Amino acid sequence: MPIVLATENLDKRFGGIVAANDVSLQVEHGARHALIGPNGAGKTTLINLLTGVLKPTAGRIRLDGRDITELKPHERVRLGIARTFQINQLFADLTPLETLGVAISERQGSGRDWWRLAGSKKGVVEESIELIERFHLADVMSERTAILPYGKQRLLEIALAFACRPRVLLLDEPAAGVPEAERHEILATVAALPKDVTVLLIEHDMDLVFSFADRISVLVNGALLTEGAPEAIARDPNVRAVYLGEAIDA
Amino acid sequence: MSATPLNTPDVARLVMSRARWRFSEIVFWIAALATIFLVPSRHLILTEIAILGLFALSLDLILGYAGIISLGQAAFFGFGAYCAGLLATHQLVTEPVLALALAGAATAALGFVTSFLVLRGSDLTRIMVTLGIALILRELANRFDGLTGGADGLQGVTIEPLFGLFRFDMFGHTAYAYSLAVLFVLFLLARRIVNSPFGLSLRAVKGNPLRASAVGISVNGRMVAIYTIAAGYAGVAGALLTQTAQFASLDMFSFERSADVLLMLIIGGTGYLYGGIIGALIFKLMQDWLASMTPQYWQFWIGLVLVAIVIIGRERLEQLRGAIRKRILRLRPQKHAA
Amino acid sequence: MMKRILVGLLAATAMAAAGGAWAEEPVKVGLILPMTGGQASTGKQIDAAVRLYMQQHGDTVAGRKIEIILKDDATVPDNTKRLAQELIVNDKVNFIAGFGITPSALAAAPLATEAKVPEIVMAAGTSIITERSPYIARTSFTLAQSSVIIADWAAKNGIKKVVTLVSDYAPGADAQNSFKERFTAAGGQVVEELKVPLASPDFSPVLQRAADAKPDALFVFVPAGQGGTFAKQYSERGLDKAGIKLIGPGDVTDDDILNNMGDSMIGTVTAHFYSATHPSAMNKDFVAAYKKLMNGQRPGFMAVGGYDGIHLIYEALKKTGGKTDGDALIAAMKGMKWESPRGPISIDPDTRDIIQNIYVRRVEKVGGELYNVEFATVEAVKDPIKAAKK
Amino acid sequence: MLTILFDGIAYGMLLFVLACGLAVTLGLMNFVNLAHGAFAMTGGYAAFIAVNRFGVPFLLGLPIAFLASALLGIILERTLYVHVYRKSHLDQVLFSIGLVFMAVAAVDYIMGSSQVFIDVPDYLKGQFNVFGVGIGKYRLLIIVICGLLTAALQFVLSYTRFGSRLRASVDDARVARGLGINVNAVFAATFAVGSGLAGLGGALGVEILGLDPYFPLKFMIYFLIVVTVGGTSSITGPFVASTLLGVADVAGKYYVPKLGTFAIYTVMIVVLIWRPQGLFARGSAK
Repeated sequence: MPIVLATENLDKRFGGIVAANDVSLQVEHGARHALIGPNGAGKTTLINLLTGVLKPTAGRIRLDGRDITELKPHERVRLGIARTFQINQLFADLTPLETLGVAISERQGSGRDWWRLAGSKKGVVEESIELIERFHLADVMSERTAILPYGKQRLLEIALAFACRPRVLLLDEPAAGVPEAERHEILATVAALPKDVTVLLIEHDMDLVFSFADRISVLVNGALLTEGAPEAIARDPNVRAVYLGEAIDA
Repeated sequence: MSATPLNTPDVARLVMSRARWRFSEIVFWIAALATIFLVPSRHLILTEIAILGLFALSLDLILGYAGIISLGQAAFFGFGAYCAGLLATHQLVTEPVLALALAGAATAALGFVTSFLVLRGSDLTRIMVTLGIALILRELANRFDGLTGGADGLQGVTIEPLFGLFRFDMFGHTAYAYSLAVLFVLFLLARRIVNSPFGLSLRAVKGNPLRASAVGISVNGRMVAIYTIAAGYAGVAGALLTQTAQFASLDMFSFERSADVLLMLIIGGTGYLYGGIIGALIFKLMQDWLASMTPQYWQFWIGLVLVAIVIIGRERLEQLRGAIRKRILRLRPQKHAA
Repeated sequence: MMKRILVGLLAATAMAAAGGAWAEEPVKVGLILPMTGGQASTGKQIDAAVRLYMQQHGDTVAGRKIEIILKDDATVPDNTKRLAQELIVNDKVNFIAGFGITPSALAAAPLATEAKVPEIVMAAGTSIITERSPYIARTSFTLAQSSVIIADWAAKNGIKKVVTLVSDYAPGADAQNSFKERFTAAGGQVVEELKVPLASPDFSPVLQRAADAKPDALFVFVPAGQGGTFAKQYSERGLDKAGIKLIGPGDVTDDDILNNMGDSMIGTVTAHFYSATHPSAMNKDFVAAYKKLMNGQRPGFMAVGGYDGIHLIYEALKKTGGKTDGDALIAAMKGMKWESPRGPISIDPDTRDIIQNIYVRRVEKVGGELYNVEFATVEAVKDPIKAAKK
Repeated sequence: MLTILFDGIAYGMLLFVLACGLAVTLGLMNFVNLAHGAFAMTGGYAAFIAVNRFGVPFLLGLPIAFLASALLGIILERTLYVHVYRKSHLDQVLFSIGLVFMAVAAVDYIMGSSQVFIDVPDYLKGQFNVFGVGIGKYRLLIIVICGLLTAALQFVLSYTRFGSRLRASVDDARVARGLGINVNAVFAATFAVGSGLAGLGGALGVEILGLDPYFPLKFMIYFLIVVTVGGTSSITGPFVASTLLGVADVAGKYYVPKLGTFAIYTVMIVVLIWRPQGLFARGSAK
């Protein structure tokens, strides 16, 4: 399998704090790759580096071999990297339908059209419907996002990233904070993502990680500790000592 | 989950419902049109209100739709005013409508150049940067008095008849009809813009710039674009004032003018386009009424009204307005398409 | 004011009810002044003077009642223009009057022409104003009038080197140019020309610069409101003790605030058209009456502009027999001569600008208060800028 | 030219005393108080009435100005401002501008619209020379008073219990309440001191800036410049900013009078583009 996303010796420092230390990560096409690590290991920092929210202190990031280190966040989205946020980052005053419309229009290249009404492009509307149905949002599609139940907001969070038709989808704890009853809806949705979309998942929930991932990287103190298939990681004594031990304590 | 399958035309209509003309909007504009015939004696102040309404609309475009607060919108108002004035005094473009468009375009260009200064920073930073730009422009206009007439103002602006037919009369009838028409046309354009995919993406940027960039929107690009458009609007408003008053003066750049227009917009409410026009109407009529009662101390009563608005709670007034808006304007789409 | 308008309205209603017992409508005067904002004291002085005049002379002229409609333009010229337009179009006023600053007076000029309504300028002092409409007459002054006289005085009194310091706007430029032209023609030398922004809070840097140039005198023009700040810093810097004389048109020592400025102003020599100590019986009465009306405040030169302005309106109406035709009124004003609290004045029949005596005055302490005491008079001075154009 | 430097510092110090209350309400209490200048004006007029009408010695007039403004501040804080703390910034702008309008018109009504001056005693007039540098006595007084005040403020905020309570209240009002701190009282006291300082500055400034009813509007922009350029996270920021501003303004006008007020605005814009949170902001998060 070809490598889609790769980092080369990525460093990020905030003053004296090292948030990413010489990270060289490779994600294969179509992979279900999980990134785990204790709190403060630098997982979200890594996502922020990959999506361009933060600039690395050193090192390169490549997408399909192309160096994207200097690109702005929105430019990376256009090249096929999309993400969700650990804490919902939605457009509170827009409805889910409008929210998805924004992302779809942008991708289809009509996001800057100022002379036509939003909703007048058939292609955008059709794709919105498709996403609304895929992510079970039909019953709330015209409500203000701010007043949606948390579970629905979480679904919209993923739908919005998916609306960018990413080649690589970065999911930052998709089920974080979702009550048990609504959890399976999100997990099922994540599991049903198309196979050709590469997924990099950050998650604390070990059940989810081991049921979903086909490859796991372990990040500790900003550096990659180890990487391998789930079974290998589960057996790795270093991981058990450093990570799992802590996770159980937490 | 959803019981009924969704079909494209219904959903499309749902998305577009925000842009549908409400009954009250039609009433609003018919009422505005009616003022041309019904209250000829108030045309002078109505002209000023129309111009201020347009000016406040320009501020609403950036504050209400992109979240950029500005205390220097008068920079563009004044620039447009002097553009129109200079076009007329030097006989460069004598057709008023064309001159108006040119002044607007020139101001938009200025807006584009200065937009890069307001991309960064907090509200307070933006307030001060915009304010600074306006003050510098005012100082420039003062300095180049050979061109602008300096502190005496730009005199001798003669405006040719509109379309070569309608002279700008002393009663302000032509001026009012002209200003109202310009306001209406630019309002239509603004309405179209905010309901377009571009407008939707602006609201996304305002709501959450971090996420907007994470779905591929160039946040800075959008801000530059709307700032430029809004500058153009403010420029047209200024140009209208020059054309209808037939002169331009330095205080068209003044801090007070920027502050007044911000007050009007806050009074009228941001983010639904009518706020600026309604605010201008309320503020100006109130000011005119108070100032005719007590020319020396009207400011006290205006101040009292402003304080009262805040203390009583804009929420409560908002509720009232919200009720009216919901009932009549229905700017929020209905839950289900008909 | 409100009460007055109400009374006026009531009277008007009563008249209407009486069924034309009064043959004619009142003569309306639209008084547009800065009543709020930085120039408010100008507006208040003029408003008070107009009220005073009407108290003294009654509100009826040639059988017609005079009604004043006061409007505040807050020193914003486009306001002035709209208010003037509304007054003319809606209230059908027969005169527009007031005008605190030059741009305001200029903004209203085209309206005066179009509507043939006389525009009486009671404050603004740039020379060009009266040229902008044949319906404008002025009862204040032009800056050049005073500046030229002080230039003559300086040249004759051993002052060789002068630094000029003026506010950076049109009246400032007028004052400076007329002074410089006359002063250099008389053999004097202007060693430095300083301009301060109109909204400048701190004069210390320019004053320091002036002090460093070591001139014999400092010619200064700042708008009346800023005179006090200026004076304070002038004395703080010790310019008074360094032997640098302070001269200029009378704005800087406006009676309105002179007494508050402090003793360091003593000895300042200015040329201007009005001093509250002008030694005439008429002026003594005027000052006393004004003080009574304004809680002891002294009339400044702006007040006199207003007082004479309303007088001009009264007299013109008398001459036309109450007719309010604009051309007739302006014709009546041309060449009119009268005795004002400031001394004898007249309206130039050619330019409709004011011809008046300019007095050279020195600040002295009179009865414990600071006054501009007149010690030389140049009679019947016309606006030198317009005179030079001929 | 050291005299220019001296003048500039005095001018800057004056701006600091006038504006530091605004830095406190804006930076610590996150309240946009455009009516700050009204408190300065109150102090100015209080001193004017005390000194000119009742013959109070000038130096005694200064604390009177402080007290008058602080008293007004505390009254308004308790009755009006307290309702507006939690409202949006736009509401705060509307509210405080409204207050300014009322203050301007009220003072105009009571005191008249002409400029007023305070009778300064003779020993504060004029200049004396130290090594060829002209030192204005009054300006020296300003520098001394303002210097002492700055030191006192810095001390109170950093080293006293009140300072730590204030910081705690600002960081998290709920937690502070839990710790038994009377947050309302702390805010009210802070507001009163800020207003009082403005009043003191207003009284001191009459001699240099003049005083009329439009004072709050005329100088609002200057206060805002000091606060934005200096940043609101400390007292030092506005202090340095106002000193710089004072020196730059005075020196600019002396050496390049043609530039007029350009210099100040341009410097402000450049600084804000370069450091959007102000020159002396800690970190960049907001």
